[in-house]
Amino acid sequence: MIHISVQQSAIDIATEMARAEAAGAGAVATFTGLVRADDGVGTLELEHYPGATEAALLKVAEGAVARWTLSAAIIVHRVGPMHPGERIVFVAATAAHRGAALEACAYLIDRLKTDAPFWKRETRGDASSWVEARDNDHAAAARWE
Amino acid sequence: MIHISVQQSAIDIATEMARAEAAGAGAVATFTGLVRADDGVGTLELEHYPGATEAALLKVAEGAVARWTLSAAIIVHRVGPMHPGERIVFVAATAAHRGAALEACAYLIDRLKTDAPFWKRETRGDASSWVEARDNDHAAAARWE
Amino acid sequence: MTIRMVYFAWVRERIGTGEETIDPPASVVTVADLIDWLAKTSAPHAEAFENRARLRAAIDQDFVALDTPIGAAQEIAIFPPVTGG
Amino acid sequence: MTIRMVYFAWVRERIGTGEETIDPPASVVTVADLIDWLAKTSAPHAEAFENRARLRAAIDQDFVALDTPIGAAQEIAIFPPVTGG
Repeated sequence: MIHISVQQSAIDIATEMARAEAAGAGAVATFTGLVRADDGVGTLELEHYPGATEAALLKVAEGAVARWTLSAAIIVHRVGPMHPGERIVFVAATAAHRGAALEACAYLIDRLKTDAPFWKRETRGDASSWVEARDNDHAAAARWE
Repeated sequence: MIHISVQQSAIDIATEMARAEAAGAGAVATFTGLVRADDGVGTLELEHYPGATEAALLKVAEGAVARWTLSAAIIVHRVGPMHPGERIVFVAATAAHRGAALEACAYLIDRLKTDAPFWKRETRGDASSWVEARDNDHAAAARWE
Repeated sequence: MTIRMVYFAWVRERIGTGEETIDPPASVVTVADLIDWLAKTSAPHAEAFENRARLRAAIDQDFVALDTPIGAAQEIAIFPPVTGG
Repeated sequence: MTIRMVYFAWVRERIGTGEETIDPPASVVTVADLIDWLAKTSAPHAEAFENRARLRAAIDQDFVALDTPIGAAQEIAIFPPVTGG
């Protein structure tokens, strides 16, 4: 089961975990990215490329399903304005055993970081700036090639 | 922040995620182990060694905190009888960036599997048997040494 | 041949629009050629495209390298390196 | 010197109790010695301890190898390999 969502609304963990667990397998690994509450950001805005985003996330999830035996691969990404402490992204991988779930979860978030067309803009006080891409995101994604 | 719980009651994901997210950092990785619904088990019973269990889990969490810069390390393990689909264990690691969170999460569950005194008994129909330890659990734990 | 151009993040902000329809000459073969040609059409385009190393592209919603031929593309996107997740 | 023995899982079931107090002779130095001595005390103990390779131990709630001296242990646990998580 692959589930992809690009949404304006808040990410509900209980709903997404229920989806990941519904497959009946024994192991669920998840990663949640949050707007950091510790670095002075007041608002984080996520822009994306409608249509291309969903296609890119589906490709990332399909890549995980092709590599590991998974009963679920889930990617939920929020877009629009959000605030410190709120969830930006949630990914989950469900498998029979933990090795596949943990590795597939890392794959989903690593590939998403480089392969999906999202852009973050941070506002601190009156100043607003686009977040720069991190070189080590590419290193993290490259280890799966 | 380290949080350890050995409990008879069901593991509530929303409560545990709120605890993991409260630290204000940007990345939360979790692993959830479930009673598999797909292999004919009717009841799974978890026995443990009271006192020693909590100490062992604390040592596992402290090991993670010593290796990675974490704002939270959480281990919640259920004991007593449970049924297919229910959560046996939940671990979470919160960090500023995803690499540390993902690695620490894997560490927590790998070490827990070999270092904490829990024993599983499965009941299928009328037959009940103790689950045998898996050799590859030791291989998974050993990679952190 | 008309192409729908779409822009995101600071590329969109510098150009001043999220999309436009263009009709490049036949001499424009690759995405990089297209960027060079667009940069000559206005000061905002020139500013948005001043550092090619910071630009990424997609043809018909597939990520491509800048030296990729545009072929019969209907939609080409130009944007900064992605920063989601 | 009396020691509180605690047993778990199938070790507990085979012995028929989760705990007992024992007073081993001075010749018992290591956990393995203790297991050998206990195995001679009853048929259930002998059955529980028949395969040493499947036994694990803790002294005063710390996991130890079977060749560890029991020293001044107050509580010794014998159990199968753990299967939590």
